[in-house]
Amino acid sequence: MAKVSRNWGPLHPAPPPPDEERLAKTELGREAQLELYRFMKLNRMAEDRLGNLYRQGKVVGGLYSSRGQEATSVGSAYALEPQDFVGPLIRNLGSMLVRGVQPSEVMMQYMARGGGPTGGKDANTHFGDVSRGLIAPISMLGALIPVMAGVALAARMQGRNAVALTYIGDGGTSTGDFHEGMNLAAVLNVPLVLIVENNGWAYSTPTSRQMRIKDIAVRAAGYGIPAEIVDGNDVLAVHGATKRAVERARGGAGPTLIEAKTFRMKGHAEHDDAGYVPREQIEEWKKKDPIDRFERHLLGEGHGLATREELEAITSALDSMLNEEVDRALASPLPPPERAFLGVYAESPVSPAASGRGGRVAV
Amino acid sequence: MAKVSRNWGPLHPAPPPPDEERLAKTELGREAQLELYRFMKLNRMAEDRLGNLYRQGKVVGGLYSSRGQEATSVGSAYALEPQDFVGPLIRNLGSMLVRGVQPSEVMMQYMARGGGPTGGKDANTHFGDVSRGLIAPISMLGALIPVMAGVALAARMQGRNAVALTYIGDGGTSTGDFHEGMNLAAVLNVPLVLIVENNGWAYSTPTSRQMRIKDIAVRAAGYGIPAEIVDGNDVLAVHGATKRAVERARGGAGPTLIEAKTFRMKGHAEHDDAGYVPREQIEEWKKKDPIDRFERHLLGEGHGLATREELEAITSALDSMLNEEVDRALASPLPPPERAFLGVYAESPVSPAASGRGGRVAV
Amino acid sequence: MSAVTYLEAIRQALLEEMERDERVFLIGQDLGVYGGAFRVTAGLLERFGPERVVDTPISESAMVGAAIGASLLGMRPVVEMQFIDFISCAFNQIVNFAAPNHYRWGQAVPIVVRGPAGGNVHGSVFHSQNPEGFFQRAPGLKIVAPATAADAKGLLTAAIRDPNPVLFFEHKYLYRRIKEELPNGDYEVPIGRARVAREGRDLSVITYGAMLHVALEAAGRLEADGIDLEVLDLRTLKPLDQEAILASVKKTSRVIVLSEEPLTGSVAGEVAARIAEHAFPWLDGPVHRLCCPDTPVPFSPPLEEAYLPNVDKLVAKVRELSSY
Amino acid sequence: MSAVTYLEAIRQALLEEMERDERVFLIGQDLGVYGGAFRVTAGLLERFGPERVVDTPISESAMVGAAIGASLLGMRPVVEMQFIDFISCAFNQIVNFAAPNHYRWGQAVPIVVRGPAGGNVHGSVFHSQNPEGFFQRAPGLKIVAPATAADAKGLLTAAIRDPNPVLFFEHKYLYRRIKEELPNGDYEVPIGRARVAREGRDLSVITYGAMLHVALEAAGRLEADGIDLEVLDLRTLKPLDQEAILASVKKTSRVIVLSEEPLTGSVAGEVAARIAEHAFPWLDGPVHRLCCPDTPVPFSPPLEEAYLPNVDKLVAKVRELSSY
Ligand SMILES: Cc1ncc(C[n+]2csc(CCOP(=O)(O)OP(=O)(O)O)c2C)c(N)n1
Ligand SMILES: Cc1ncc(C[n+]2csc(CCOP(=O)(O)OP(=O)(O)O)c2C)c(N)n1
Ligand SMILES: [Mg+2]
Ligand SMILES: [Mg+2]
Repeated sequence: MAKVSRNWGPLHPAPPPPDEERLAKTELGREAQLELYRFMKLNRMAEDRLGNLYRQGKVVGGLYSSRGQEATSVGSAYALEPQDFVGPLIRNLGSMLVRGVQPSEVMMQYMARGGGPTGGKDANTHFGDVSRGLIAPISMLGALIPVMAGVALAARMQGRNAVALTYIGDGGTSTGDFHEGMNLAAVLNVPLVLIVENNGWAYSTPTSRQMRIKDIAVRAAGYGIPAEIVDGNDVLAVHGATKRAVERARGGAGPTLIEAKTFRMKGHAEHDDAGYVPREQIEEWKKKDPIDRFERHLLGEGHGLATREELEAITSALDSMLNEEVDRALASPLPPPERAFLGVYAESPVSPAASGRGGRVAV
Repeated sequence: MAKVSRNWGPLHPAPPPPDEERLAKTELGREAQLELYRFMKLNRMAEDRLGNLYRQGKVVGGLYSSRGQEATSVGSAYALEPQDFVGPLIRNLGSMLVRGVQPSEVMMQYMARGGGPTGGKDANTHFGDVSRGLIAPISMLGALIPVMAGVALAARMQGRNAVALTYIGDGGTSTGDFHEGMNLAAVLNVPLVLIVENNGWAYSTPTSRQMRIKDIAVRAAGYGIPAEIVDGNDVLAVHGATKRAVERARGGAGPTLIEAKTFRMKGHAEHDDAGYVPREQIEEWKKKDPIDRFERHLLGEGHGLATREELEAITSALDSMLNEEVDRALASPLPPPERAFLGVYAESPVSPAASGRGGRVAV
Repeated sequence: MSAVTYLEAIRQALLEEMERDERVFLIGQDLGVYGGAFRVTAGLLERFGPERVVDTPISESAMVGAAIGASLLGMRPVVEMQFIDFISCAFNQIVNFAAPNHYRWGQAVPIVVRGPAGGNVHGSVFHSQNPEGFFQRAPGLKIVAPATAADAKGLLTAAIRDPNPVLFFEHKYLYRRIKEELPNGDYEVPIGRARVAREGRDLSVITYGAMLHVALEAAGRLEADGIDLEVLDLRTLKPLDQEAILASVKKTSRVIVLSEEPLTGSVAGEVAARIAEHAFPWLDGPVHRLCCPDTPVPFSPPLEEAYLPNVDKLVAKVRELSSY
Repeated sequence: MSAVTYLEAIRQALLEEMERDERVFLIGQDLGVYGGAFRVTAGLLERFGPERVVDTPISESAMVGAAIGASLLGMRPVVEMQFIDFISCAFNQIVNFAAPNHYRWGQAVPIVVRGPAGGNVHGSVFHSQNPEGFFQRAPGLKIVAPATAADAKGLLTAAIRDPNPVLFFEHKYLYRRIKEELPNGDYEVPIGRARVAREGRDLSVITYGAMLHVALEAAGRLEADGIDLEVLDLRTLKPLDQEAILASVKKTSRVIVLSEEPLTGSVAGEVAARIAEHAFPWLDGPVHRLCCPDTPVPFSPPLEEAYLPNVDKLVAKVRELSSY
């Protein structure tokens, strides 16, 4: 029998422990940090609710989790201004929540309900809303990068003073569109920020079989743009790096690539038990859970930014909010069959002002 | 009226003068160096003949010249062993000649004659011959790179101890296939050598608008493979760098990217007067003509490798050979119309042994 | 011998061809340790090792390009698209490199590109497509779409042995829903030949893939009303078995072409056009198509049900046409 | 006012829409200083500057992707493919991002992808293609193929103003070979409407692009034998003007669909299928297609001539059908 281990590289190493000191003197004030905490918790708790709905057989199709990666989504999106644009992937629920997406919108999408933003036409987090600066991806990985480069180009042409932020996984960086999109963005010097979420795995493929390099950030040099490597489980570090990149882009200095080292704590999707991921790797990363870490930081000695009671209050507020969101989502009926035939073509020219959310899906 | 110059970078700089000393102690002996000279001359003289045929209206469609880049094609292909494979692009006639392609084959292709390797079905240098280790490109730039990675993969699987060599222009490195192909080749660690011919221009687009970097070689780091920058107008330097890369690949160390700095001395194609190329840039590069330089080296003080008479003898031998080649090509009739309908499908399984040249085109 | 699923039949074809012919290897994403997203290649890495079960980065274009290159040296690569929808990312390599290569310079490109296609599993827009309509236009390609487990094995075996690039579209709805006993040992189902799945006198339903089972069920139901359907399973979508198509139509004089594609640009349209040109004198009525509407594949069950052809819709169409 | 070429008409449409609507910009390779490989955009960089005439690297997928992104913010990008053959490299962006976007989440994608298509200039396999057959299958796309200078300008103007992704296929054989006076000032030729290019009683030739001129010349020749051809210029290939197609067929009862595509998977096939389904009772004979054979476009003149439809081949087909 053939040796299977061949070609397999070392395990995806966890980043060094966070620099508590730097954490202490982050420029984000208490209110902002509590908001980050709230969004990360909301991200995780909303996905836990989705997990329940999945186990109750109420979710149609697959369910994707970003457990363990909440700090990357939340910290990066939190660095944006209202006029900015974000193109999230399926593991960036946190980014969408920061932009004002309601959990019930996503729940309705996963449950294929008629009240969801796409009216049941498309699934999960696959919806956008230009008025909220939200651009929807397609499943084909990489394709969103050139599209977000175009969003950034238009934002410059229109003098919006806006930046475009998008995401790609370690696996997604192997696509031709990653290369074409980043090179085009660099040559045209558009305000684009790319967060590469290196979570060690692409479905069952470890990063060592996806590429021959350890740090995806080195690819930035091939486009003549700056890069930063950041601990993706450290929400303040992610926020800081993104903020620097966003302001660089807003200032006209062009794209930045940020590699966030993080880890996918669940399978590729809910059906996947991730048996191919070595136990010790999961254990190692459990210790670095982004929410636990941030909690320790907030409660930390020296700079007590919050009390346990305050954090518990946030959590229970989210809990009752999510009860309502789940009820709202469950109250939405499946879409009427005729809707399948509507809305293939746009009927009349659409101005960005007019462009809205679910309402604009032909329903 | 808008300023047009915006975004334009500096002119494509010529490389430093060749290190005469290194040239002197190249490991290639006199015979080999004279053969390199012969192939470079043949490359240029054959293209001059094609130019005449073009002006006589005998060429069908466009004519592409590699004038000024002969050293890159010839020096690199000359580093291969008989069992190796090469995938040339349209400006690599020199590589094809080194592999044993007859000028008349290419002339018949350009004149759409029935006797050419594709029997008139395809044009110019677009033909291959696996038995001669020659793989044909398609027009879509970049596409040949993953294909040559597959050739290299198969060569390893079949234990051929063979290496695959292919080419891409500065412009072609912007394609998704360049990225996907190089990353796949690196991860699979296949014996592939890529020569990036950075000739300063992609049609009318200067390298400064093609990418935000000066040295394309930096992209190799993004694939975790070694790179070398070489003076593409120095045939011995190109040969040496390619030889090192080929042996590294043959030894199992995987792909190498070689950036050859050179210059396109004519327009994109014969119809293009290259009016967009600054005069001084052309003048600057004229001084670095690869054939003149190599001639000076061969005749050079200290190491007189050849006499002017010897070189003239080579040239006049090529001249009478090309007379025959042109006559042979002109003697070939246009193909019979019925051929248009033949050979879409391969009829029976083809083994690499059986796979041949033009003969296997349904004619 | 016991009945095996459509999926297991595909796995068997891969395994047996790899044993028979060392030139055959697999290349794609998550094939090895994981055994593929649908587990079609489960166990093959352990059996043949990583040099013949090649896991790749997420690079469909390079996967196909590398397969083309390997085939030029005489290998027989089988590329898996994790979902066939992603074949769109390899479009240029398939249509411009693989397909015209033999015509251009006489060098065969014996590759197979396979993967899960089709809807009715609520996969939404990008995990439900039937891309045959996009590829039928490419001279030099062959396209195969099996409807039964026996055909899945026999056609895949033939596809791997074929010297041309073959797109092999597996219908994911059938993967574990149908089971049959397979012929013993090594067999091929010839590419380019359709099969009369049900003999009938009154009307021909020409179809393939998952829709074959819709047609057969409708035929059973229509027997009650004394309508005797003939059902033709195309099996190969390119090149079409025009002879078999015309023979069935000449016999019944009435025809419905049924397929799980948007109407416009469908293979069903090509079939209908061939009939209208070559069987016109035998036709007693218009050449009907029952396809999907010209929309993306919608996600939500009621929408997808409205989108897909089914037994009720076919029965209604048949009644309409036979009372023509 | 003087006659202008098909190419100049396209240039005028670009220039005038850019003057009229600041949201319109051009993106592609060698558009600016060089003015495009065929000089379609000559002078536009000087007029509008590099922010509205955007030269890009050789990245078709990113060119279209960036156009999509810009259109989401309300811009009206016009993408040039240097040769339309290279659109294959942007297939995924066009078919999976642009086309279904409005259906999926209600956001329009008003982009135009244009470029030189077609053969008869000895461009060989990769500089002669007519890719409409590959794209007609994509719900959400529109496809336009003008045959005259007036239509080229009016249809491109309409395409730029259309809120949907439009593929605009220019026939390079016509670029400098036809000249007409154009209507004055700002006009649109509506997308989705065919035009009766020649009224006739006996037989309908349904065609588009360069083949329109073949049909009209054949019609002139056939007058001598007292055969009165009707010639319908489709102009828009998706969505098809089914009404106009059926109206012509119902009038003449005989039809040939003529197009410069390989037969299989052609738009001509879709047209024939629509006729066979919806005009059957009016047909006095089979629905013929005159297309290219199912091969790549060959290079050498005698091969390409054998490959392409022409007046002689059409006249022969008409005689055959009218003596049916
Ligand atoms: C072009 C393309 N090929 C294949 C897939 C199937 N697929 C979906 S997710 C996935 C793994 C993605 O890994 P990565 O980019 O690292 O993101 P992660 O799942 O780790 O967040 C694959 C292969 C796809 N979506 N797109
Ligand atoms: C994918 C693709 N897009 C566009 C073209 C059209 N084209 C042919 S050659 C060329 C310029 C190539 O420049 P470069 O790669 O630098 O090679 P060079 O001509 O300088 O040798 C272009 C744009 C093409 N052949 N392929
Ligand atoms: Mg990952
Ligand atoms: Mg160049």
